[in-house]
Amino acid sequence: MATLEIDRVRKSYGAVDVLKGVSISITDGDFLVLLGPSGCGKSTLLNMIAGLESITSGEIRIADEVVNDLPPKDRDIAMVFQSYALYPTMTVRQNIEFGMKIRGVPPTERAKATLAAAEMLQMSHLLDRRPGQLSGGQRQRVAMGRAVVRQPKLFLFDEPLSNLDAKLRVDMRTEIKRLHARLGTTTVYVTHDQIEAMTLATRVAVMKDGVVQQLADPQTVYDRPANVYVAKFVGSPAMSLIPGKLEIDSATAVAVLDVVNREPKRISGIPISKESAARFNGRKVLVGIRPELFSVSAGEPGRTLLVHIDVVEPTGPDTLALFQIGGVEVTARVPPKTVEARKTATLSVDTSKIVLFDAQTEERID
Amino acid sequence: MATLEIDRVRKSYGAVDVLKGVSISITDGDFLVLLGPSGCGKSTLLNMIAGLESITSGEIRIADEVVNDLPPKDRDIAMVFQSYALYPTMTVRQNIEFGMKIRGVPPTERAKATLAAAEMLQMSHLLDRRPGQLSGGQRQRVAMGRAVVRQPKLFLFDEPLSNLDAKLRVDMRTEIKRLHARLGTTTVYVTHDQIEAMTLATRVAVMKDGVVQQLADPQTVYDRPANVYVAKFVGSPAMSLIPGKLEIDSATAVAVLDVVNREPKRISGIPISKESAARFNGRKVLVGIRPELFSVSAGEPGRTLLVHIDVVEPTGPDTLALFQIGGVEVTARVPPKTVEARKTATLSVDTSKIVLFDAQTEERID
Amino acid sequence: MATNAASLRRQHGIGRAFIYGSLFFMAAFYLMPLWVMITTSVKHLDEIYAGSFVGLPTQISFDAWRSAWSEACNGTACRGLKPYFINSLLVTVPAVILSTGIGAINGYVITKWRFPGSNVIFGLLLFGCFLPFQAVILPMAQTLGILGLAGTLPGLVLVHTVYGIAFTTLFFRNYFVGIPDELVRAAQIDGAGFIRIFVSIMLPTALPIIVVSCIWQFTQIWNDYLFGASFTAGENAPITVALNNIVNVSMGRKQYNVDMAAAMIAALPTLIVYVVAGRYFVRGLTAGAVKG
Amino acid sequence: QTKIEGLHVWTSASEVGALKVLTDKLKTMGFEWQDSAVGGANGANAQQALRTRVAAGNPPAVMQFLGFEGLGWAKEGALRSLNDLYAKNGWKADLPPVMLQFLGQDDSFFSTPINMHRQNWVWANKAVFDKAGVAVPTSWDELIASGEKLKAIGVTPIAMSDESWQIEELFESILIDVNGPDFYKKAAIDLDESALSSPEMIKTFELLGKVRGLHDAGFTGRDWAAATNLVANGQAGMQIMGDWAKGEFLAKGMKPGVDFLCFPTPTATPNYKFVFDTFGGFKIDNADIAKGQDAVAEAIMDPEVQKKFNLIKGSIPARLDVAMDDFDDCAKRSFSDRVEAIKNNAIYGSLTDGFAVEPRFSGVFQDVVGKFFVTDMSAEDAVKFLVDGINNAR
Amino acid sequence: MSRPIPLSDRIANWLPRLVLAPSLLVVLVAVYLFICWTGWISLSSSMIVPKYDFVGLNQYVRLWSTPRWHTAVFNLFVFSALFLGLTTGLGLLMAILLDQKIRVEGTLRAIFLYPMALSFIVTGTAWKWILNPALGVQKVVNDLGWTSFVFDWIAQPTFAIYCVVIAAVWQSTGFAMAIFLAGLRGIDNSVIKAAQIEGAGLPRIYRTIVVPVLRPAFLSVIVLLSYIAIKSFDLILALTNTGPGSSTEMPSTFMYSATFRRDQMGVGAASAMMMLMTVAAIIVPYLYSELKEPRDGH
Ligand SMILES: Nc1ncnc2c1ncn2[C@@H]1O[C@H](COP(=O)(O)OP(=O)(O)OP(=O)(O)O)[C@@H](O)[C@H]1O
Ligand SMILES: Nc1ncnc2c1ncn2[C@@H]1O[C@H](COP(=O)(O)OP(=O)(O)OP(=O)(O)O)[C@@H](O)[C@H]1O
Ligand SMILES: [Mg+2]
Ligand SMILES: [Mg+2]
Repeated sequence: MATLEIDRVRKSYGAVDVLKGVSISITDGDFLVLLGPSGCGKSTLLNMIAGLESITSGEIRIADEVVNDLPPKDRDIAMVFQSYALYPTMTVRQNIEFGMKIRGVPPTERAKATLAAAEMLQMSHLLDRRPGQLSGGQRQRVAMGRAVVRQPKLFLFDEPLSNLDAKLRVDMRTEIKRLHARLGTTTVYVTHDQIEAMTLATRVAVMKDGVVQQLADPQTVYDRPANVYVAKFVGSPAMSLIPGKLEIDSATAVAVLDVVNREPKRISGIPISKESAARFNGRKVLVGIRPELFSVSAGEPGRTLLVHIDVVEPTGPDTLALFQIGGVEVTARVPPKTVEARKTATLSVDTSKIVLFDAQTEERID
Repeated sequence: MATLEIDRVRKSYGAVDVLKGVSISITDGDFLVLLGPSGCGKSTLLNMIAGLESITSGEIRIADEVVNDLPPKDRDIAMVFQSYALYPTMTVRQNIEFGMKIRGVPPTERAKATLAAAEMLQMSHLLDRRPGQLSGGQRQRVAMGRAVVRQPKLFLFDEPLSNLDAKLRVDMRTEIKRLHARLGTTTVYVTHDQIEAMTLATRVAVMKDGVVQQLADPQTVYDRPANVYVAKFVGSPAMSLIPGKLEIDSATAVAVLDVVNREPKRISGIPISKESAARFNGRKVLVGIRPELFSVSAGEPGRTLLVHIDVVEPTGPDTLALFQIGGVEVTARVPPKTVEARKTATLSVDTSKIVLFDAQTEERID
Repeated sequence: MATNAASLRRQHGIGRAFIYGSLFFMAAFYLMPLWVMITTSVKHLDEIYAGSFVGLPTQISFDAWRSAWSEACNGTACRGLKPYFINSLLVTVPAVILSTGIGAINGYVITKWRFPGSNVIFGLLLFGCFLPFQAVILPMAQTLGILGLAGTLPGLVLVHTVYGIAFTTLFFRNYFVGIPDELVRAAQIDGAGFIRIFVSIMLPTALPIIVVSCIWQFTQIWNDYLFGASFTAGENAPITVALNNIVNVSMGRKQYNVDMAAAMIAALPTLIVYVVAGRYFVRGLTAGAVKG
Repeated sequence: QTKIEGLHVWTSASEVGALKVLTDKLKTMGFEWQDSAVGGANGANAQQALRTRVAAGNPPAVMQFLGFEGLGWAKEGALRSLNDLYAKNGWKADLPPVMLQFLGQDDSFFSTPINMHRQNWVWANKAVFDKAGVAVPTSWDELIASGEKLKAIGVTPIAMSDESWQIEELFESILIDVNGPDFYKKAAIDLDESALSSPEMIKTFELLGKVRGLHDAGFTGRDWAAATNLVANGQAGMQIMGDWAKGEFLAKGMKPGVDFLCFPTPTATPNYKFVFDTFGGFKIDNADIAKGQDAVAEAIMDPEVQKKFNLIKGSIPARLDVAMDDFDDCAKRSFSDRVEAIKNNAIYGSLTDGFAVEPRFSGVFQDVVGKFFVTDMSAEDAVKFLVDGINNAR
Repeated sequence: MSRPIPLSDRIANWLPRLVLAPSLLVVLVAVYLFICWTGWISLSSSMIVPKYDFVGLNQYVRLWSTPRWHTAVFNLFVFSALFLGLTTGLGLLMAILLDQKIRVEGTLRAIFLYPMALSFIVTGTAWKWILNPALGVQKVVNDLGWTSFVFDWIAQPTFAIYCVVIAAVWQSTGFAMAIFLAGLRGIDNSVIKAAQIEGAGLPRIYRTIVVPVLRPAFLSVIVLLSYIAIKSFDLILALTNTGPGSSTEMPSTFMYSATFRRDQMGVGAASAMMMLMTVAAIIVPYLYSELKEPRDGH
């Protein structure tokens, strides 16, 4: 268990700058989820924490100790590789036991831990197979098993559940949560799964092109994204960002949406601080509305929109309704069969959760 | 473009029976999504369709032609491998162009198609890299690019988006949908992503342990799962299955839930056919309720439950509330901050969407 | 449609037939000299000298084999090849093990623990492959003399090991290059050190190349004449020196039948190594290791 | 018993049998012979082994030398002097004087000879000769001319090989037979440039060129013994080879004069070309071994040993005073011819086998002769190459 | 809060270097020091035993004035080019064919390998007979009725070297095959599957996918075959004994006979140096191009 400080870390492969000064610091027991688009440098950062990639510049500290030059085996880290990296000549059992063997765990204990892990990963019947004889998801679980049997200072998980079915993924997520609750081991976890990020993380770092965009607890990242990028990236379907203008009307902010059904539309009741209100009054903003803020009903005038639905996408539990406001596509999540495509619908918006962004800097307006 | 018939196909690896008589038949232009738990045989089936694995018994027909002995190269199939299987010595461009080169596509056309695919996959800047210099998600996109530049008789996708971030995945999903709309190519697609399955599929096959559980259109699979297994497997969070007893009260069915807050609870308005009503009257059933069928409000008496919330899990757009009914854990999806853990809450249920299962056979009761 | 499948099956069959055909054709070509050797070894010497070099023997006799095994003369010692087997084994086995082991770990370092200059070192080692051994015999002899190993089997083991390293390192380096680095990384994370990774991860995946290295080194050392003749003498001589003395007569008649038998007998251990080691040419040792 | 290690090139049955005579004798003198045989590559393998062992400071006690081999080591001061033994036993007088230059220098001896082979023999199948009506030729022209008669009855006139050394055996016989022993000495021993480039030399090559038509197509890479067998079997008429070829006939039970003929290569000026083996001892700091080395020398010079040895090996004793009664006719003739040649100053070392000039020069002869015979090189070119080569090696 | 690196870690950091050190040291002595020694001898007047005087480039002049050396150099190039090309090609072909899940793979592999096991001093004789026009192939074909068939390369000074090539290819292909086979067995099958899906036939797959992946194996094979080509010694001696008329002389046989048969150690050393320089001139750039390339992830 340990704190982890990543201090202005850079990484280049030749001319390609992959990490451009990343600083993240988490405390003992934190569960950090790294979010970011494909290729933004998440795995690279993980590898550097593990000591598997050299650090071009900057410092990484684990438990207040600079580890830049510490070999991986002395960092006491357990890691799930994105590419699994299973030992191909060993059976699943041997793969899982290898780390314990090296750390001198006695055989009986090893066997017990392995069985427990296999149980948890629902693969007790596969223990004597070789990786080559497993399915993709089974391989991923072996990779997972190799990490969870250990009790390291730091867990690093690189998309450990990406190839599992939804049901198993929920189980595993719960198990990871339980593991973290039990051991309290500081963890860094890369995932693209919204729910994993939200349910597991105590801290979320959103990265883009090797730069951290926001580091905060998950709810904050979701509710108060630091900038347009984070707003768009976190949440699926993504937050819709409608261009508009900010107007201050007594105490509450009013955003004037550019065009709805050929005329500008005012929505009111957007939370915003006094200072910002003063500063941004009359300026162009982006109005961020998450799909679930819509509901199919008429509300107060400042919260109601009359829209023409373009497309309807059923997703099972809900339906996504797509329509245009001010030239941008807006997504609303509504219960199934409550709206129809190519028809007009009345939607109300929970404006208290709307987020505003400066149209120029794309930063959030508090 | 072609029909695909899989006829009582079996596959064994030595003593391990992986597919136990799978029959699936889809028509020209269908988009079949294979769903199933990790290790159930999806990739194996795909490999057999592609001709990469021998068929232990049974027949596979593409465009009405038995292909059991047709070598892969003559099947005119494009495939995305779960493990990517990129050509390590070729650049991304060469990887993508390879298939076209073999089919004798002229260079200019090749270059155009490659650029278009790279554009679509958002990786135009990576075309001259080798696979070893790419991130996991970038590799997966190369694998995808290799398939989409071709215009085969059959597309096979094995979890092609599993390693992409949510945003990219949405984009890719749209692109695949567009591609399918444009080319109308028969497609078999393995995914664990609920939304992918629902939005892309024209047919869904749910598999378990090498046996097809249900083959139907996606909404049917979601709304009317063939059995408990499918009900549990499709949908995330999963459908809750509460043990109860069926009673017929005038025309509508009434289920008596075992115990809610220490006393049995009757809920009414469950759709069920006359015959079933007669047959199952008074018999033990499982009452299937999806999390989104709950809402936080009191409704008619036969649709309202008073429950004690155990755990609350915020997922961003919604919150999951977990509570116990009749000894099973039930999940409800409710708007954030509408319920609190360790407090009592009043929930109403949309009983018109409840599904009943025979407690013995676990089959759906129509 | 069935006809189509049948024709394809036929096509497939033709492909297989072609593969088997070419393999058997090549095998026949490769066996030709062996055929000559075997027939010669069971011929009577007079028949050979009467002009029947190639062709079937009129009468089969295994005298030549017996002679080669236990009677043929190496100088005044007429005990056949038998006594020299043990010398060769005493040299070959340790030298093969040593050089293969060293080569394996060298290849491992050069591919998985690269440091500035490691490729230069590899280049330096490699250039040693091209050394004409005849040119280094004298300084090597002096060196062995200084080390006190002149004329001894350990000395010969040393020489073979030294000059084998270049090759074994080459083999292993070029095999390990293809093994994903991720495996080493995973093992490092598991806490395995330099040696442990080598033993537990790299060696098991290196089976085919261990086989290649052993085949090569065994063949080279077992069949070596130059070093054997130079650095041993008399009773210490390896089998090739004895074979040479049986075969290479200056002013006497060559006993072709005995020569052929002797050559085949001398080759037996190497052949056994080929057959036994060949089984470890296994497929898919790295299957399932990494994704992507 | 002190072990005396001997390094030698003898590996064939007859050679080893002969060597046993020597080792048995040594045993009776209290020394055990420790055998180190290194055959092949015309002695180069043994030379190489010897050099490495000297370099490693581990030389054998005694070493077999041919031709100039011993002289080089003697010049390096590596060999033990046998002067005392020579003086005590008066061996100098027992040996043909031409031998002495190979046994030591300036009356300082380091080795003792055990045998002598004659190089310039013709071996012929008597039945074939009779059938073709060929008599023993008296000149090379006659010998070559007899080829046509032999061809006429369907046999190969001359059994030979395309190996350079076998061709050179032929060449050196022509060289001395046609031009006389004095010319041979000037050209092949003194390497006199004017002799080497003389018309006689060209003529020698031309004559050699005429032999080209007299062999068969299978001569490629043929072993000399296989060639001998062609003669013995009657597939070929004759072979020009040293007296080691004799064993092949005898082994078949053929009798000299009856079944096969042995006669010197045809010449107007009878001559004798020799090859012989000697043993010398390296300086080793060990009195026992020194005694053993002396014992080897004494055993070699024992007339009885020489007789028994050469009966097996097919050569004749190095000593002049050994009774030849038990030897076959060819050997007897060799012995008497030698006496004659010594008298006439017509005895010289064989060029091919390293007794004429140092190896770096004899090698040039071999290169040129070997190449000349298998290509269409002109005699003039051959002589030019020869002179250039010799000069380059000087 | 940086801490001093403990000794054990420093040793661990140096371990890779330490492991390579003995090999490097040994090679520096047994290869490079000995090359220097040979270089020195090539500048001396050494004949029977090494002499440490200095005669300039005399021995090199003498070497290059020797026609046989010219033959040897020419042969080396002809031989190496053909031998490398044929052996690599055939070895690869065999490996690929054997990799097609062949039933009798073990037996065939042993058949292709066995020539390496047999000492060439003897197999050379067998080849000599097979190639001899009066005994071997030509005779068999002639006897079968095709009387005009001629195959007498071994008797022809200009063609004899090709016979050496044939025998050398026969002897070494098995090993090239073994290396390629090991390489093939290390390849992940899924890549081949992917190519099959894309419609590539086997030849194409091997040409464009597999062979490029086998690049390191090629390095092994080429280095090894070059070594065999340069060393080819027993082969020549047993098969042609450099004949007919020195036409199959090779640098190795030249060097050996100069040093040990003709007492021209200086010339022998000079020829050894020339060989090394030639090898360096050809191989070093190749090695450089093979090794400089940054390796991909895998
Ligand atoms: N070579 C083999 N030997 C034995 N069993 C094997 C072999 N290959 C695969 N299997 C088994 O076959 C089953 C089906 O594998 P398959 O790859 O088709 O699963 P999948 O449905 O694709 O799973 P995933 O979602 O995890 O990729 C698995 O249980 C796997 O363990
Ligand atoms: N050897 C290399 N040379 C050049 N660029 C590289 C190399 N390895 C990785 N990269 C680049 O570095 C960037 C970061 O890679 P990394 O694997 O960390 O991405 P990631 O965030 O894990 O992405 P993903 O979600 O797709 O796995 C990528 O854009 C990748 O292309
Ligand atoms: Mg990654
Ligand atoms: Mg799969």
